[in-house]
Amino acid sequence: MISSYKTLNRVLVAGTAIAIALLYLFPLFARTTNNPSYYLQIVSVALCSAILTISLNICMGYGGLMSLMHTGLQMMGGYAVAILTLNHHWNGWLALVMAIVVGAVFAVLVILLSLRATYLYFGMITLAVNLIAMEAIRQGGSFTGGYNGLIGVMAPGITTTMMTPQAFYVFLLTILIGVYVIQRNLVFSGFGRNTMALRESPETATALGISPNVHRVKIFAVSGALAGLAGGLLSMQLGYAMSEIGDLGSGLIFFVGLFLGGISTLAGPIIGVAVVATIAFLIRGTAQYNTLVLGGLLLLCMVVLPRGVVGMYRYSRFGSPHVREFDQAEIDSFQLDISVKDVVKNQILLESHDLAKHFGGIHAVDGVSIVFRSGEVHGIIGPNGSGKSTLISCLTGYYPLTAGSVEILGNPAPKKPFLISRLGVTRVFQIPHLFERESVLDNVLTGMYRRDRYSIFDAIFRTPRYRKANARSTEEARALLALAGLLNQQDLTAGSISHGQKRLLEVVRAVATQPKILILDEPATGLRQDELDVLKGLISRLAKEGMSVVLIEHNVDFLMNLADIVTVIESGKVIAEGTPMEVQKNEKVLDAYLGRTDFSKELA
Amino acid sequence: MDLQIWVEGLYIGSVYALIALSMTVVYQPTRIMNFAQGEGFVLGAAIGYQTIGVWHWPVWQAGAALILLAMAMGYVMERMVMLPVQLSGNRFAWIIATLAAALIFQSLFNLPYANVTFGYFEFFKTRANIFGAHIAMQKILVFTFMVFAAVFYDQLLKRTLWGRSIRAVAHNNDTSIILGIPTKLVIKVAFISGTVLIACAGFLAAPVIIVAPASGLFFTIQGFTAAIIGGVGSPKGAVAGGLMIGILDSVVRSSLGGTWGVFSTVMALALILVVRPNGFFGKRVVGR
Amino acid sequence: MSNLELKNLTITYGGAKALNGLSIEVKEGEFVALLGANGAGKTTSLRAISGLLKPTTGSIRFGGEDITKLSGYKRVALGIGHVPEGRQIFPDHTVDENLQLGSFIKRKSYKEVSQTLEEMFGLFPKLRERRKQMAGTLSGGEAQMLAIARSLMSRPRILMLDEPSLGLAPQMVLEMFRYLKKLHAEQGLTILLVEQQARLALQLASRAYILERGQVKIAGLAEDLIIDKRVAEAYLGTSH
Amino acid sequence: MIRRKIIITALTISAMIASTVSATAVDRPGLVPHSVWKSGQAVIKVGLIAPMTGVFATLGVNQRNSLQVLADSINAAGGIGGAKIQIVVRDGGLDPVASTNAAKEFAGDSSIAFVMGPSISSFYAGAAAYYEANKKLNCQAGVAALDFTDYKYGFRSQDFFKDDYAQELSILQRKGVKKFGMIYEAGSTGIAADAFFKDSAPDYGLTYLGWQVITSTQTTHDAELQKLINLGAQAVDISNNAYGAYTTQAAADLNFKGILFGGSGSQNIAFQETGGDHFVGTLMAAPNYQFPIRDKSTWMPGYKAHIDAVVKQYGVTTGPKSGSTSPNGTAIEADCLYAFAVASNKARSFDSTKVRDQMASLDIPAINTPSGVRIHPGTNHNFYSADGISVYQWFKDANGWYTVQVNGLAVLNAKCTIVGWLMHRSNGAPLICTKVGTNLYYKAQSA
Repeated sequence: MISSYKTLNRVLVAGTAIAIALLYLFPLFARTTNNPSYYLQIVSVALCSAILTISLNICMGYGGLMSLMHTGLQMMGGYAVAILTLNHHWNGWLALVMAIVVGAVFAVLVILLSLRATYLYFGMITLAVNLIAMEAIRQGGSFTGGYNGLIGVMAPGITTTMMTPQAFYVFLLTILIGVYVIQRNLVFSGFGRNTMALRESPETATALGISPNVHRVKIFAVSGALAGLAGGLLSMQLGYAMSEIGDLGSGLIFFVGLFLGGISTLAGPIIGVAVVATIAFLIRGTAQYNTLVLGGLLLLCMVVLPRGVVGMYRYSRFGSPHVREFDQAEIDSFQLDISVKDVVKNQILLESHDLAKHFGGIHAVDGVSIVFRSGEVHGIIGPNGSGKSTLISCLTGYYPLTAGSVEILGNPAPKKPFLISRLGVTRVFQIPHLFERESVLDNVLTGMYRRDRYSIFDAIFRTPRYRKANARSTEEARALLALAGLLNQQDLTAGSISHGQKRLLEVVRAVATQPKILILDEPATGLRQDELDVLKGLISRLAKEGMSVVLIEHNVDFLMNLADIVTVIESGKVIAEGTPMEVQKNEKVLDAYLGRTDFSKELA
Repeated sequence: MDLQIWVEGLYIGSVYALIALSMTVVYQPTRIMNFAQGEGFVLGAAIGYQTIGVWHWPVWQAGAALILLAMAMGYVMERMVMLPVQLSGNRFAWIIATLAAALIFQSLFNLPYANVTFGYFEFFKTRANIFGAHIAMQKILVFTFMVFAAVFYDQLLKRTLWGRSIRAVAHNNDTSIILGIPTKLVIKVAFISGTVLIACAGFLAAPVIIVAPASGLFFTIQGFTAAIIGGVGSPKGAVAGGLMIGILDSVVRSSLGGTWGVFSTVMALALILVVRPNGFFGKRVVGR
Repeated sequence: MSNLELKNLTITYGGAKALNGLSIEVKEGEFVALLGANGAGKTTSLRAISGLLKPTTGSIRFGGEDITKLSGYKRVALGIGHVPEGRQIFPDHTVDENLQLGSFIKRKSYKEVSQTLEEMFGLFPKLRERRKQMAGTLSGGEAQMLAIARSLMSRPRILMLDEPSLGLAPQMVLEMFRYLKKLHAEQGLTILLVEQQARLALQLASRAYILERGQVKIAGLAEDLIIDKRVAEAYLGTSH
Repeated sequence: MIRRKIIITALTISAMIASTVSATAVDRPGLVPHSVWKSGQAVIKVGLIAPMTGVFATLGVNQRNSLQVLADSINAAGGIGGAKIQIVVRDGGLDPVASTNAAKEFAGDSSIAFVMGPSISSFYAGAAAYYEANKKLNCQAGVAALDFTDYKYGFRSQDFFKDDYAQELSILQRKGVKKFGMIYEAGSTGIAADAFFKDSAPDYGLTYLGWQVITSTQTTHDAELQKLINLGAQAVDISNNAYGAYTTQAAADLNFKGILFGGSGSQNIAFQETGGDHFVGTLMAAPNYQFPIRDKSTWMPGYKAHIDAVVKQYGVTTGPKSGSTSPNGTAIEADCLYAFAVASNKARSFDSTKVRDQMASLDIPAINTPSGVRIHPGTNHNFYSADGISVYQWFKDANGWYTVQVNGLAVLNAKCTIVGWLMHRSNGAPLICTKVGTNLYYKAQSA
């Protein structure tokens, strides 16, 4: 199985290399056909489309932001080039750079205006913006050439005034490969992981210290920049800029390509565009039936290949990643320092005073004062609905307080969850909030967000700074995985590992944020005994290293063995606090948990 | 300001409101904004053209054919959209599925009718002259139908069991199932009734608005704008949004000139969403 | 007749086996409690019975029929009523509308529906006072009453309740369980109760299953289990 | 019988316009170009790029129909130099990229001898560079705005909008109109027309009241027309687009007694459908549109033969309200192929440069061409001269709609665009476009 996987992998790598080589040689091949310039043209245009589709993939696939304005961005990139070279006689290369700038700036403006809008509404804003941009171009008079557009755009030259179509083709192909690499670097970087984290679960991402808005702006800016580039290149290939380029109807190919190839996959946009361009080429003779055939094929593809070509492959036996076997020596060789810095033993890290949270008339949390100390495992128990999770949400800034106060490291707690997270308070949710489509290793790396000290440019171009930081993070993440016995699974997608492993992974990811306080909401639910043992060992180790571990748990057996102190909550109030033994014998606690024994009369 | 301008805005606004309303019908249980919805409008116009215009059928007979064919289209559309959406699992799959459906229907209309704009006799030939404004009775009919349809749908949602179950499915699919509500059937019914509604709108409006075989997407976008401004999923919002962009377009156009009309509606859409991210009557939309 | 029988049911849910060969049985007219710690598989069992989850192996029989493959909404007509966890009332519908949705399968017999509605108002008089109010404005106890009444509107032969006491004040919990007892005693309704407050449930039910990791750990008569130490252990752990 | 009638009619007409008839005596009216040479090819491919789908599908479909009818009849008579014409169609939609791709395909495909399309001015401007670079002979029936003098291999078989308007303005002047305005949708045509009116209205003694911009989102033009009426308009230019029909509706609403006038787009039956009785009296400029003229004997024989064949094969579109009909084929499109056949026959070759030279020097009399207009490209590569434009006026009686031809009265010293263009005057010798200082004016030929 594994060997067949490796063979296939080699075949794929070799196939890709051959495909790239063939693509570079395509102009020579085209020359042997009866219509060289035409074949060069359609492949060149497809290359531009692939760049735009990658941009769309970054935005919709990885960023989860629905954009109906990418055709508009493409149009604007084209006009940037056309206006600068034709009206202002700029150098073509500089004009291309400006196309990138125009795309990025426009995208940033749009998203800054619409940060509050979510999902569908954001999509509608982009649609509106697209219409506005097209209308503005049409009304632009001689500046934009109005309805007629600007004709006569030329490819830039190196030694001559203008590249030959063959040279420009090679240039386009190189750019596409570059854009693919940028996409890959972005996706595999901390920035990319965080973006996907945000898409999959804004809540968890926030808990890991990621600021949603800053990320959305950045991802949209990158996407806009690439769309501007694609538009600039297209205008050079076609020789003109026209408002119709911005029409959503003409942009169908991008959406179709994205879904056919596989959204949220790296190669999906390129393969998808290749498929669509081929289909368009093959059915070009159907004339009046053109859109009918296209629409029909599209629906058919969605039914047969609902995840797209690459997506289906990824989900297949061959395409999904496999367990990597590490031997014990390798596992032992990892060096890991997880001691909590700047903290003394038994220091008060977080405390609340008379904290209350009311939802309408319901007093979910009703005057709770609680103290978490370093090096301590603090259990919180209570029947369902007693207010434990609400309490945690209050402590970590997810709910505004009705009354009372929270102090972290002696200072009043900030209001935003991601700011609290950045002070060293990391929360693991009750329901698994893993980024299921990302690998186990990537999930842990996402947790290292706060440590990443490189910019988005470092990530895109893989600067030494990025490489160094990334190597260090990866090493550390592996060490953490080794600690939880998950090293062999590092390449698997988080969605494919067992339930118990997922819970462990979540804890590991939280530890990766280097918290001072780690809050675990029912981590033991559904774990097998051996997994429980690993979890127990991990938690003890963390406490020993000086961390304050807060444990909300129903598996009291598990908790009682581990906790230094247990707080019992019922109906939003603390009803008991003490060592596990004390609490277990407390009658009030038994009543709260099991109900009273003397109901029979009252029930009658 | 000239009364004519307001009347025109009201009329065109009621066309958009009807489209937005039918989108709401589909959106309620599915959370899908159907890019193919406008094709139902074209279907209504095409049936009116063929039956009343060419074959000279009486209106009731044409209406019967209309409802039957619209039901069939709604059923087919449900399959075309929901099947890929359910299989895909990607939250953006609906965009492609509904666009593909729109493309297919548009091509089908274009094959026999490429040269045609679906105009035919107005049901009432007279024109009302109200304070100097000339209004085709047909336009008043469309407006009346819109009011009727909006009230009917609002009441249907509120007062009938099926309407309530549509709202229930929208709120919680699982809970609806354990109450015995056939949720998949509800979705089919929504597609079918939404298509019948919009086809009726096209049927009534075609004599007084130019509908061409490929106009579907244009009307869809207008309906979208109306629905979004009003707040997706709310019948009240659909009506308010439709009338608003209709009147805005008409008034701005007459005072600032042609292109500013379209510009103003799109600007209004963008501005409203920036200020009120969920539209006027909308609730927070949770992504599927 | 309304014999509910789960045989060797396995359900995998997000990678974990939520049910692992679960077999339980509820006879007509019985009041059975399904107990166990969080994550033991109680809610999953109920969702499987009402068809919201598809088992990977095993079978579900109800009233002598194999319903393993039957669509969820059709099971309601067979007489399975399910009051889901967290009540799941429709907050934007009035109390009346919520109840009418409960009688969806009886929609054709108007008379029967209005008769049942009256019955429900007789049973839960507070709901009558609030019948025109939006369900979202009800208090926790009222909402739970509504959820139960809504499920009863389909005149089920078996009523399954998922943690009905959750988030209710102790007084309300008592009141609600009084209603359940009355329903069972007076109308002979078969009840399958999932409950956190084990002792309370054991005082109501005649028989109980204690689940652990998707399997039955202990089964027995309620009166025996109520004094069984193992029950407390299942919740609070072994005493040290 | 019919055939004899055609010939007799043709003879009469050719006698009438004998001065314009030139050397193509072998080609008889209403018949396919006579081909006596052997190309040695079995098939000759010609390309058509047009919107076959989407909003403008009607444009492409009618072009394709017209070409197919002519190709069928030429093929039935043996083809061109023995080669059968095969039409290769590409859908350009409203997508400039698709149109450009198709243009490049045809430009680079040596088996395609001749290309028509893409049919939108800006799209053609984008594609023309490829045609020129590949010496691909092409002919455009849907590109109104560009100047074809610049193109070595591009020809136009369409009325130039300025010629339409020059004729119509002269008629307005004759009818005593003093003030007129325009109601037109936003777009390149509207912008160009607006500029032309601003510039030229004084030459016809007219005051231009400006442009009321309309959009596709409105269903009445009452407000726009009212504004022009308030300014004292006696005539209004209406849009070529079907949406322009709302202006005729507005004329009905406001009881406007002035003259409506428009370009060849008014062939669209949507105008009669929407405007009803108030479309009566509307002027329409077109390069011969005799279809609504009832006395078929007055139709140009070539035109009649072509249109009859179009109607036979593809039918007509009938307005259910007005009963007005239009043929499902664009005659001027067939002129492209017709001229190509004639030019190839003359060149006895499909070599694009040879055919181009022949095409530029063609002078096919109006009685022969499928459009019924004289094809006389000359150096500016425009098939039709200003005098090829006719102005029609719409009327209606118990039997339905029909048109009557109105003669334009060209005015001395009117502005023109291309040196050498002729303008026909009913009361005198044709005027010729002449450069005076920096501007161009129509002058008497002797001047």
